Amino acid sequence: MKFASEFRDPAAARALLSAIARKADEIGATRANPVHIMEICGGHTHSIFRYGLDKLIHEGVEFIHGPGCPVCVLPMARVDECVEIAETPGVIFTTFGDAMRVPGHRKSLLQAKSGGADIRMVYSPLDALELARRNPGREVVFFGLGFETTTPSTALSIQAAAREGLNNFSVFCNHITVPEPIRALLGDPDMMLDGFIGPGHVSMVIGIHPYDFIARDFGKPIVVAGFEPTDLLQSVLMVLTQVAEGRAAVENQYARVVPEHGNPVSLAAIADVYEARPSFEWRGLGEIDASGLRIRPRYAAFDAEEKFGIGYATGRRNVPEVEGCACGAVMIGKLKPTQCPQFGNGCTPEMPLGALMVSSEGACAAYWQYAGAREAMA
Amino acid sequence: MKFASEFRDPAAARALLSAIARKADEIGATRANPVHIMEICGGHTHSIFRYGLDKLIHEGVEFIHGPGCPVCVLPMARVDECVEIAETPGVIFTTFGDAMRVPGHRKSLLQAKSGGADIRMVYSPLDALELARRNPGREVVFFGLGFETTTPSTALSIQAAAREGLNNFSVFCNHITVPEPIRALLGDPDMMLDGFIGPGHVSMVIGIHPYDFIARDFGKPIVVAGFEPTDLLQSVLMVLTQVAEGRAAVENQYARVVPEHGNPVSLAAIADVYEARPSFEWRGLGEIDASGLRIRPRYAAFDAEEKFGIGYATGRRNVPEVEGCACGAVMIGKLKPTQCPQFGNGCTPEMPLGALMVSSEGACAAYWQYAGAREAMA
Amino acid sequence: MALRDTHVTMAHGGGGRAMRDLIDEVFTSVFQPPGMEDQARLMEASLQQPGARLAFTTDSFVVTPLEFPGGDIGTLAICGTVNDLAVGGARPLWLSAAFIIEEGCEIALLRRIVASMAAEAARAGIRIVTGDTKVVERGKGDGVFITTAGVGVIPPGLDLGARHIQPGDVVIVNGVLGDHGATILAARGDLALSVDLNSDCAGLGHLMQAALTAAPDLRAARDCTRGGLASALNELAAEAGVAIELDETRLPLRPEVVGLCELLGLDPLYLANEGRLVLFCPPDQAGGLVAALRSLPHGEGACIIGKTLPAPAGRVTLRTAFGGARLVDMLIGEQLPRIC
Amino acid sequence: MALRDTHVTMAHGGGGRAMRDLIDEVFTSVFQPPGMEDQARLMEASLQQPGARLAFTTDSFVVTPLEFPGGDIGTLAICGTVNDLAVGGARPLWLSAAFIIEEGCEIALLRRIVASMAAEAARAGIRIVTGDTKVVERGKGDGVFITTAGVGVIPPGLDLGARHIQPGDVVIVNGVLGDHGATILAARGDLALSVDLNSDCAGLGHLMQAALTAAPDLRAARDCTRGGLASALNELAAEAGVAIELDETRLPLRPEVVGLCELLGLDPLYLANEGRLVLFCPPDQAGGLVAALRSLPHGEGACIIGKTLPAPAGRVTLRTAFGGARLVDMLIGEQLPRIC
Amino acid sequence: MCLGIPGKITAITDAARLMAMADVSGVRREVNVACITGDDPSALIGQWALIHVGFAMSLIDEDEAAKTLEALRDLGEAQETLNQMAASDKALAAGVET
Amino acid sequence: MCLGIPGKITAITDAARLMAMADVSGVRREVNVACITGDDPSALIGQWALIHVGFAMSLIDEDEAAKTLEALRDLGEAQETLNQMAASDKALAAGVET
Ligand code: SF4
Ligand code: SF4
Ligand SMILES: [Mg+2]
Ligand SMILES: [Mg+2]
Ligand SMILES: [Mg+2]
Ligand SMILES: [Mg+2]
Ligand SMILES: [Mg+2]
Ligand SMILES: [Mg+2]
Ligand SMILES: [Mg+2]
Ligand SMILES: [Mg+2]
Ligand SMILES: [Mg+2]
Ligand SMILES: [Mg+2]
Repeated sequence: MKFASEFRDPAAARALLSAIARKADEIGATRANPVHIMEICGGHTHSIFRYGLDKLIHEGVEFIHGPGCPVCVLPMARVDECVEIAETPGVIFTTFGDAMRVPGHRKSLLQAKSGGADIRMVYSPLDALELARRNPGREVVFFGLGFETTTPSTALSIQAAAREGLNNFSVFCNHITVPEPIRALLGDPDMMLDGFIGPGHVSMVIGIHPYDFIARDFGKPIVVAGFEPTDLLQSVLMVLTQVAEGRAAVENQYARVVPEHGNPVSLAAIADVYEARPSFEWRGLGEIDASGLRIRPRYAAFDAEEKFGIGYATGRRNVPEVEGCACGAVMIGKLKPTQCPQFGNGCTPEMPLGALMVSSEGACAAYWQYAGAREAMA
Repeated sequence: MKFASEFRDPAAARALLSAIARKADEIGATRANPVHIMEICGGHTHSIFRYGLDKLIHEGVEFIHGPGCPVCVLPMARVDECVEIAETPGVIFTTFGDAMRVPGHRKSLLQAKSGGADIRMVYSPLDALELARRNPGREVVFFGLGFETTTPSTALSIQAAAREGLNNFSVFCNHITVPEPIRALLGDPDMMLDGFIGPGHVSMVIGIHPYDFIARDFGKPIVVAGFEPTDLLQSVLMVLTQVAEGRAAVENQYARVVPEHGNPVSLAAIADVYEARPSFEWRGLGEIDASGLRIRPRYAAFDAEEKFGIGYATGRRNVPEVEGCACGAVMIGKLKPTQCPQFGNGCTPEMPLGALMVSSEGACAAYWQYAGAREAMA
Repeated sequence: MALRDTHVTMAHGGGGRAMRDLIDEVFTSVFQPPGMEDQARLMEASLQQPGARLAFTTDSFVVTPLEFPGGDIGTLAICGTVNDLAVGGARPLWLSAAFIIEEGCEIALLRRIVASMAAEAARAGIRIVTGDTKVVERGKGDGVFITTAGVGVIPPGLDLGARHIQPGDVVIVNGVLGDHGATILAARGDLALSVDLNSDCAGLGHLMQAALTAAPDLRAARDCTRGGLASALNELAAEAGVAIELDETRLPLRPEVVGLCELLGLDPLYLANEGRLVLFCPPDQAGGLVAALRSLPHGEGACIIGKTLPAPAGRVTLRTAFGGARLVDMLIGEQLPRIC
Repeated sequence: MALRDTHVTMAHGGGGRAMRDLIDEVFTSVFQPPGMEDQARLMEASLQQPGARLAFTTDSFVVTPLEFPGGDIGTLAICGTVNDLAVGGARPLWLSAAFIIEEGCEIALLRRIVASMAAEAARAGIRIVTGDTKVVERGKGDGVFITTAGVGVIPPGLDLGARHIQPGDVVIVNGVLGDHGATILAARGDLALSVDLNSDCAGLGHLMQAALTAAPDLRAARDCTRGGLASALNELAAEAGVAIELDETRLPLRPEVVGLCELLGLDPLYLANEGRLVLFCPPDQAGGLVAALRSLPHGEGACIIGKTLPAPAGRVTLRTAFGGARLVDMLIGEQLPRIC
Repeated sequence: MCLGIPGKITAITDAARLMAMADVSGVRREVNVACITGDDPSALIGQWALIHVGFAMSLIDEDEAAKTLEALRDLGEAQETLNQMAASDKALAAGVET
Repeated sequence: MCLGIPGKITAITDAARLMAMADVSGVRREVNVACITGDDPSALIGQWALIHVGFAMSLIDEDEAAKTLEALRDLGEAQETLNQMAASDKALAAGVET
């Protein structure tokens, strides 16, 4: 697979691991006193575990799994709203597969489907659009979920629906943005991060400069990284190099995909369709200013929040999270998944309590699936 | 079963058969020169075969199976219209089971159901009404089929729907009446009938006097009969007695159920809801004046013909019957079912060509099922 | 314990842990201890006797509603296959059970069905030794379908079958006809009828054993399921090359079944049964056979209903109370309630 | 001839003549000549050998679409049960086949499916000896479901099974993984993907026979169907009480399967197969076993993919290309396409 | 046509809508009794009616039923007499005492 | 988050709607190319793009890819040298000729 397998070369990975080890020794990083590097993106968490990088890397480098999984940071109340819309007679509710198993208070979308709601997994919002064209008598709602990577796809789909005059297509917008929660994390006095691996596919849309504040205001290195194993290791090396050199800069390891200033078409579509909400709730992080998007009034005809009177702006935002769930602490790296009292007991991938156990990008699920599950239980 | 089993008494039946034999001999009826008695009603045809009366009765008495099965006399075009309504998105089409297998030109209702149309068998128009109440988002159409016996039930149902203000219930009215086709038959110069067995349940509604013209104008005896075997045999005896005595009168064998003047509530409901069509097409008999009913304009909101623009009044009444099908000749007693070239070849109950093979009241199906099928084929 | 869901989701059919939990908790826990492999490995001395034969049969069970007076789909799935084995003279030994479950099916319902199956299997003295579960999307199933296959052993020398039926044989049933069909029709609710009837659903292996003892020259037996007595007799008459004549006055029918049929224009001879055998034996053994059946559960209503005649081959007729005769053909299509 | 309908209606399930016509024309005409009774009566000398055992298994088959590149539901229904018999060391002998048909199903489709079954049965050298058909209302089925049960004979002395697996055994598969699952995902059409892949669906009795000859100490074999290789290995590791370690660089995967998985965020180890065995044997017999498999149809891609370790019991891991290791757990629920 | 069967009215289930319970050999079904109700629906309880498609269409006249049965009985007796006469005719013809 | 995979654009399927066929290891899917199309959509044919949820989000810069790979190669070589040095250090320490 071109542009992918080349970056999975074992020899290159070994060389990177050696170089990382030398750099870590140089800094004086040890198991007891490690360098903490947060990979913001769940995709990176997934790669780390899939390739076993956490076990191969020098013990003085510790990965902190950040809040970059849009499914994991979704509060239960949002799932409840999805279920409510999906159970409305006449609705075809479409979603990415990731969101199907996330527990709401009453039920997950998977359970709602088993109860008779017409919920369909799609690969793309374009498929939802096509369903709307083919089912003129039904309202097709697409669950717009994801960071800046995914936001352009729903923006372009809404623009297309508007051009075609489709009146039975709407998006239930729960898109969120990456920089704001990072700013919030960095403001937390408990936080002991030494550097960041930046989400490459977000920067493919927004470029690398939205992270300037990390280096400039907080003095932390950040390297925007690709998702193959050598991409990740090279980025770790780049972070360590900055640490060793006492620098803090925004660097781009993933230049083959990430343009410095992002993608202008995507940015224009986002700006046309969406605007920032004053504030948005993140599971484990609470309310964060300007961290969520909503559909602009000019596209209200495609806004499921408007059509159904259900959603973030409708006042039903306070549903307490499950008790005993440490998702919040795990999300910001304060606890390892295995330190959550629910891990493997009340909370397993078959019957997840917290969202971190649901998405395969969630830290808990990744731990369970690829690494520590059975050790933790043994 | 009270009021039923008493009239199935074998000793009484034997006595009646002997009396009939004596009376037939008295008249001089023989196999070569029989008395022709038409049982108008398909229910009587059914009883004759179910109890084997045709084999037990004196060979000088020949039953001619009349046009009194509402399913059998339904032209194919009516079935096509039913299918068209049933296949309209959103419609729940309800019908008595009898009508499900009748072939239309394209398909039967059973085939339309297998193709995805929402067609449901009900026992009563009341059940269709209940479906309409429970499915406010769907249009529930009831196929109103049948003679005067059944007409009051749909009339009362339409009145109930009107009282309740149900706006998703309608009747596709194909009700027909008994006296008019009898008049038509009697006008046929080929017809050699010596007397009639009258449909008891029709007279339960309309009384016995609508048949006065048969005795008065055509000089033929008619006995309104019940459906149990001794009812039928007793009625035959009563017809033969009139023949023997050279009389022609309307007599009531079925006085336990049939009031001389019928049922006033039923008659009022019919008069309120329905009016005669100028003319109606009968399979095998062609157009007969004033032989069909339609819903009066005041109940247009419950008239499927109005709601769908489909039906007798909409101009699509000329669909040719299947070629080689002798239904018409069998219906008026000119041919025995086994004399139809299709009987048992192109036409069997599994794959009926003509409607007489579909309804278990049809003469051909009755022959097939209870009597002559295998002989005919052997 | 691992199974916390109350309703089946697609996850329970995915081949993974959710499916394993469902199978472990709902299915194998009640059935025989599962082998470690996805195949049962079995042997029985009787099967290795020279001249013994293996009997093998299968049926899928689909019924609405899944639970009804007198049983549920699980009872049917066991009894149906046990009976298909037994009527051929086989001693039923082992059953397989495969479930096709519709997404959304209540797990408590599955547990009840499986418990019925276990109880019925115990009554019949057979073991359910292998199974399977699949889950289909909502709207692509109907709660649950069950397919059972059964293996039994026919002892050396025993050969029941329609082709052994002779003209002059006596036709016997083990009880009233049509209870199951009438019960299901009413239980479905769409005709808004209610009636105090129970399905006749029952395993009849014990009746067959008794019949073989009481009537050493038993010719054939058949269970009268879908299509009723009429369809079973038509098949038997055709296979045997004889005519069958039933005596209307002897047909055992409950008044409620007759009432339901009169109301809907149905013929009870075509109503389904799930615990009714029709047996053929020489006239001199008929009395003993009826007596033997009557002494056993589900045989109390046994009686003679007719006889076979040399010709015309394949023809079934009914002699009515006053001597008329009518043809009793196979069921054409479905029996549809008739109104006019 | 009697069957003039083009689509199945409820009449075809009613137990009467329409059903009989459907069965006669579509089903029994292609399968083995039906016995006169609703049970097959069978015997085989090998089954009466002292020490021989009977193997019995069942599976229901549900798949959308019913026809797909490389096979159809009929092929699956034969191969799946043949393979479940074969992997236990049984020689497959007889199959039952029960059909649950949705009202409206095209009869021509049924004919094609049944023809596939007949062809596949001939290839596998087995006979379909008994069957059943039911018809369910539209919206209560999905075209057609097929349940097969299979009976085979395990020769005296042969005992394959997970509990015989030893630490140090070699893990072998007979070819590339995930083709069936990937083919079905694409064929379903709702993800709008197209790919030139065929299902791996195949009967593998011949491979098992060859394996038993080439590796006399073959421990166990399993077909990797729903839940893929990963789920089969997890079950085997747990039953055997060993750990299994796979070597990522040895896993045979087609680029198209990898591409589909990358696109949808799936793991090919969990994709279904319908013609893939995983076999366990001592290291000294592995070379011969692989060579024997490679010489046969459906075995050309055979290769070693890993080994067993003494502990931790029940654990399956994958060693990655650069030495990392990850747990390969059982599939959790369904594999859902992952996007974010 | 027009399948009808006698049923006994056992209860009034909804006087406003004129619905009652009918019993046909133990099979119960709610039927409309508009066609047979006079001033007081409850007077129907215990009466027999002819049931057709969920409607009680006509009250059954027990006297008329009895009359019909009586006629049948009379005919049967007459027939019996005729049979005996025929038998004695035959016997006479055969020269045997009856 | 944000699963993305390189795919090759093989054809323009609907120029008006900016739809093209992408090929990922033999898996074909129609994708929207609005984000990567300049003046002439057909110029995309043969190019590689990062595919995400049915959209081609970014053209892949082959030069940058080559540069990254080169850097990895350089690092590998440097590592090799270091390894050899380490080995010779060890050998020296053990008093053995390299
Ligand atoms: S184990 Fe479950 S409850 Fe605990 S942090 Fe992880 S997802 Fe949340
Ligand atoms: S056999 Fe068929 S075609 Fe001929 S008259 Fe009877 S119903 Fe009509
Ligand atoms: Mg069977
Ligand atoms: Mg059976
Ligand atoms: Mg049977
Ligand atoms: Mg299975
Ligand atoms: Mg359903
Ligand atoms: Mg199996
Ligand atoms: Mg299997
Ligand atoms: Mg298997
Ligand atoms: Mg069967
Ligand atoms: Mg369907």
